[in-house]
Amino acid sequence: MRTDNLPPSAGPIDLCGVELAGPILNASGTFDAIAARRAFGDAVLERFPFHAFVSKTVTLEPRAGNPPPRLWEAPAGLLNSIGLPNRGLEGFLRHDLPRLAELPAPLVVSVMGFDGNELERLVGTVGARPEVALIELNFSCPNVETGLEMGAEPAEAARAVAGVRALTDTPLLVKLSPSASDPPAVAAAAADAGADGIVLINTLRATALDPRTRRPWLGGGGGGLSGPAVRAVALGQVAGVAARVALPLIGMGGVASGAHAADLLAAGARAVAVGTESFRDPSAGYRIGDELAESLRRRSPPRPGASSE
Amino acid sequence: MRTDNLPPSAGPIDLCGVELAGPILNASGTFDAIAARRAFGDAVLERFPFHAFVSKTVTLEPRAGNPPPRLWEAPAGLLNSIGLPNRGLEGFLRHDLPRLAELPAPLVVSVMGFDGNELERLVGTVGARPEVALIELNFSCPNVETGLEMGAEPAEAARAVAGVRALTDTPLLVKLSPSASDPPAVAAAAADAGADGIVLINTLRATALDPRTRRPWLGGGGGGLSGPAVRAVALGQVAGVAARVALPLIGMGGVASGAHAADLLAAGARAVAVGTESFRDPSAGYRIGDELAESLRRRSPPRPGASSE
Amino acid sequence: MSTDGAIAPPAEARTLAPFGRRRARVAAVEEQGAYRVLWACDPQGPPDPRPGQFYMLAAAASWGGGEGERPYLPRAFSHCRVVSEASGPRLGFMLDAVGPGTERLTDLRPGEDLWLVGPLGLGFRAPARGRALLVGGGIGAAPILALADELGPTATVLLGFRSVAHAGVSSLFIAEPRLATDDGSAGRHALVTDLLHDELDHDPAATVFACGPPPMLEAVRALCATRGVEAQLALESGMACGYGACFGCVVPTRSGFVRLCLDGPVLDAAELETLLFAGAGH
Amino acid sequence: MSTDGAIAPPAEARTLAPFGRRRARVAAVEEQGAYRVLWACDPQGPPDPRPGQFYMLAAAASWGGGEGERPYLPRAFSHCRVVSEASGPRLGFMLDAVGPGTERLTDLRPGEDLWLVGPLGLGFRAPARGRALLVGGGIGAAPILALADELGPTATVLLGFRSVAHAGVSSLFIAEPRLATDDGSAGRHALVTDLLHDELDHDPAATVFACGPPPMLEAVRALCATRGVEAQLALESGMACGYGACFGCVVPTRSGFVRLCLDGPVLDAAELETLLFAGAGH
Ligand SMILES: Cc1cc2nc3c(=O)[nH]c(=O)nc-3n(C[C@H](O)[C@H](O)[C@H](O)COP(=O)(O)OP(=O)(O)OC[C@H]3O[C@@H](n4cnc5c(N)ncnc54)[C@H](O)[C@@H]3O)c2cc1C
Ligand SMILES: Cc1cc2nc3c(=O)[nH]c(=O)nc-3n(C[C@H](O)[C@H](O)[C@H](O)COP(=O)(O)OP(=O)(O)OC[C@H]3O[C@@H](n4cnc5c(N)ncnc54)[C@H](O)[C@@H]3O)c2cc1C
Ligand SMILES: Cc1cc2nc3c(=O)[nH]c(=O)nc-3n(C[C@H](O)[C@H](O)[C@H](O)COP(=O)(O)O)c2cc1C
Ligand SMILES: Cc1cc2nc3c(=O)[nH]c(=O)nc-3n(C[C@H](O)[C@H](O)[C@H](O)COP(=O)(O)O)c2cc1C
Ligand code: FES
Ligand code: FES
Repeated sequence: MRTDNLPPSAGPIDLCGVELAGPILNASGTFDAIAARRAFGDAVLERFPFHAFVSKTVTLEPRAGNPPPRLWEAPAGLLNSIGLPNRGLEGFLRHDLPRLAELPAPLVVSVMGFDGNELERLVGTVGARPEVALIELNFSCPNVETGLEMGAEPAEAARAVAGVRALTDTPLLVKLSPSASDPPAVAAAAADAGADGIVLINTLRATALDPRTRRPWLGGGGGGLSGPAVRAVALGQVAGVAARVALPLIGMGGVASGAHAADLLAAGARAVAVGTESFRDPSAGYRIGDELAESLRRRSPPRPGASSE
Repeated sequence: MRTDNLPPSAGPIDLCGVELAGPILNASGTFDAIAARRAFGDAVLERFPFHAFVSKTVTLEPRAGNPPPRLWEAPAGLLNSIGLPNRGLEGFLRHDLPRLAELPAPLVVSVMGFDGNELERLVGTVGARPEVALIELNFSCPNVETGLEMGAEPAEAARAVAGVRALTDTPLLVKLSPSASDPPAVAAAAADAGADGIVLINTLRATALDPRTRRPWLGGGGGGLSGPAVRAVALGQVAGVAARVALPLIGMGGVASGAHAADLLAAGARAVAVGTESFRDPSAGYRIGDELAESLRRRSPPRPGASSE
Repeated sequence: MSTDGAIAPPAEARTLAPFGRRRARVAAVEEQGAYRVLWACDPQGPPDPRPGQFYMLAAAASWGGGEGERPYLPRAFSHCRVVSEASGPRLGFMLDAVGPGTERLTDLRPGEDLWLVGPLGLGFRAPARGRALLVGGGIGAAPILALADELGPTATVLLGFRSVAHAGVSSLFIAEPRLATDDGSAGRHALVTDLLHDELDHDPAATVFACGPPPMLEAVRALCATRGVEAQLALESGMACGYGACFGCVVPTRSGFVRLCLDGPVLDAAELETLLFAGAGH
Repeated sequence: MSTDGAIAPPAEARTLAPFGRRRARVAAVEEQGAYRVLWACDPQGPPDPRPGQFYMLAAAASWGGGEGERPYLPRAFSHCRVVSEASGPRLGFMLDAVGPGTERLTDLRPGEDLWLVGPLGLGFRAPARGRALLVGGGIGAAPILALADELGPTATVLLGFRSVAHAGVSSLFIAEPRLATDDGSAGRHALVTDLLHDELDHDPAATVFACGPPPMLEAVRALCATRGVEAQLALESGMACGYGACFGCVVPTRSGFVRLCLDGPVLDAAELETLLFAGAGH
């Protein structure tokens, strides 16, 4: 497979049995490859910024998303209340999937079900599609039946994974909620229930008020914090989960340089996702992959005969 | 009582039956009034930056604190791993308390016990001292018996509060851990167990790696994130807890201006604490109190005859 | 609901942007009354961005640490003029310093660098028929200047400002625009929509191109709707990415929320019920 | 363990700082080889900070948004010289640009403002007896210059630098200092501790005052210990507040951890077991 149109890397990696040309992914919901092609043309495909592409989260039914305003700029970060706008499973399969299958990197599809039944239909259907290399279960939402957040409570996470594990052979990644008392316990529960990998962190629950009215600024009320502001929190949670579970981890949260990616790998992540930084630089993933490969090359012991400056 | 040496305020407030000249406190562990007098002299007392002073957390036994390095600068924030250095209860009563009693503002003493027994001795002893207006229970630590974090688990918080409630008439403030799946539930449990007020947020669990070695930078391993980076998270948690419990709340997290303090009050806080911003400006509390009073004056309906700009 | 630009016309008024952000050297910063014009050299960029398209800008150094420890994200700005030079296009941006981002950008000095992405979004489409009536309010004059440069003297330009201090940018227009100010300190003591009213009385077959604050755009929309006049409106909304990645900039249209950075900022007035939706203008 | 300066001498070498941060206008920024000297006007500050004390500095504008979205906290700098003017003291700071904070400060232009707190900490104490031997390594020359200004020509100054490029600041000393460089490009091809060695051979009764990187200070400490020579060492550690509020800057001493910003940065060599503790220098 051609890889000269992907970010440079220190070599391929194995992510739950799927080979990727390198460790850089996009964070779900932070890069719309279809929209990017409208804005930048096929240049996007010639210098694709990620070694694997993660879709925006797909829900069973179509969603318009939250009313504006949806964004608030925080110190060294971003607060968003997007509300998971998407075409729903049907629309995704018909409209988005064919276009995403054209991308030069393996496809990860992120799904969210508001109850076990929805999750079954999503995983069953998406898992049956050959274009889909991995499925990411976005657990940062309350289970409408129990009211408890799937990604924050070990028992909820275990039940949700167990309910869909048998429905597909496609590897299942579980994306945790960072607003958990004990993320490693949630990760361990998901692992025991059959998850193939763990993804973290999602945005931190947060709020902003309108400076003029002191009422909630975001149309959706509360929002999620991302960007450099959460970098140290992400690094801490990745290290904590890596110490507890042996599954491959995809780490993210405020990654803006190869050094930040190297930190997450050193903390125990197998791969790294770039989110908010892509808003500042559409090809950030490419630059970060390049910087990471460069730094790894510098760290690795010099090959015989090669000099080590 | 003289108040012209305290920050301007829009009027006194009642905090659990204690009258304060205004709503600005320091966050525990972010202002050492005794050290400040050595650096700045008695000017500190003539323009004291807080309407009430909160001590650094006192433990039963003396603690040297964590090995250096203890600080890491994060994007718009600070990661610290101080490790609660303090003289222990005995040393505090003998050395610190007399000096803190000289301050021109009511005294809040923060205590942390690593088990119920320690907490009882701390609250019993400190609560018997007339110089102490309020006691703050720092619950951001694991209970050594159960291993569960007191401020993150409703049952733990309830048990800890219930164990000391009867030992003193001094109002008890409970400082929650922000790393909880459901902070409002923890606050509600503490309230039911007899807490008089809730304090939030403490620092967010986080980590930094040495850029050269990729090993943990902080001598203590992990650390806690504070400053503007956590502001939106704090505002969200204060709003969430205010919606659930009726107790007075002391809100903090990234407050650096009167507008940030006004946000927390609008979100439901009774008072606001200034932490990391005092590191950037020793008299930040005074400035913030001034800005807040000014903005409240502008918002409040003009008094008859008075003009309203 | 549309999330992929279903309402975008077949022939999009879009010049593609190079992929990724690039450095652009600041060539000059001109005072224009209350506003400033920032000139940036963009040798790697296309020479022909469409009027109404925009760029995401950030200072290459010290982009942060301002009021509220901001800015962090880049900011959206329509180019107001393109000057083609041997070294490549030189882009003009009209700046109104309203917060930490615009303040930092107005502080830039010649020789300092910008990060730049663009041109982005859909610009104005050439008038299908009749005369072009260009209407700008305040800093909304920026894309109107770019469009006036393209259409030349055949187009009529109407500009409204708070006061003469803000009207300074009208001197940049080649063909003298008609002026209105809220306080009468320059041009007519009226709203720019009053000028538009009169113009449409004389020439009901004109096509309107407008940019300005939400209340002004809403007045233009309502007026054109009652007169059955075709109008293209350049909107604003708070943006994080500018290229459809974050879904943060949506505005409500008759076909649902659309990402303004991808399917706008120029929208057909007919697609809009109102310009005064929650969050309008940011 | 001491957390309140138990080891601070009865008569502290401390000039009190005004409470709170204050603005200081940048008067000039001078290139001095690899380093820069930043001159700031501090009319509200005391005219007599002790050599070895320090100030917390931050740029008043755009303090942030650099590498890693930093700086955020102010940075600690020893004044290297005080010039008293009619308008008040003018403070000189010697800057080595090693990261986002020092880079931002070295970019400041005359007329721009600093936030400043200080003077802070304990400075050097006048030599109890004998001759003063001042030893500076690299940017550690800063407080040594301030002390040399105070003691005058009776003191002997020994400076060590990486190379001639860094040695430029030695020209600021009124009495010609003895020089050593790691590469021999200026002065002796030696370590500054070699110079100290020779000086102590001639004058074992001298008192040593030193500032520099941890390995140099450790060599000075060890040498003075074996010679039974009294030494005052100015250390560095990572600081957030500079006035004892955060407990972040502690260094290990024979009496436990002490806050370097409160009980230092100048410490008696006798109080220290080693200068090469974890986190030394930051
Ligand atoms: C397509 C397009 C084209 C534009 N063209 C121009 C142009 O040519 N010239 C020009 O001057 N401007 C233009 N703008 C507007 C410009 O992008 C904004 O003025 C700029 O982003 C403001 O940034 P700031 O940091 O200076 O102000 P901000 O502080 O971001 O304030 C801007 C507005 O955002 C809101 N706000 C306040 N705080 C926050 C926060 N923390 N997070 C989110 N929102 C907040 C408030 O309503 C405030 O009025 C354009 C905008 C768009 C979308
Ligand atoms: C009392 C005292 C006096 C001083 N006097 C002077 C002086 O006169 N002149 C002078 O040039 N310097 C002086 N310094 C040193 C100066 O304060 C530091 O060089 C400065 O703080 C560095 O900030 P920076 O942002 O430029 O670099 P940083 O990026 O902060 O790097 C400085 C060091 O800190 C570490 N570091 C890297 N990243 C981080 C992070 N995110 N958080 C925490 N640490 C990190 C690294 O070890 C790095 O080498 C003094 C320091 C002290 C304590
Ligand atoms: C605008 C925006 C939209 C997002 N949408 C999703 C989403 O649909 N599904 C999801 O799992 N995470 C979503 N996230 C979270 C990111 O995938 C990522 O976990 C988080 O932003 C932290 O990474 P970052 O700091 O690099 O952005 C979104 C984040 C942002 C900022
Ligand atoms: C250096 C430092 C030391 C702290 N020590 C304590 C402490 O002893 N007890 C405590 O309850 N909180 C402690 N905190 C947490 C603060 O009280 C506060 O909850 C937190 O910093 C958030 O506020 P801020 O963002 O304004 O700093 C400390 C914070 C910092 C930065
Ligand atoms: S600004 Fe991100 S989608 Fe429009
Ligand atoms: S720097 Fe804060 S205590 Fe020394």
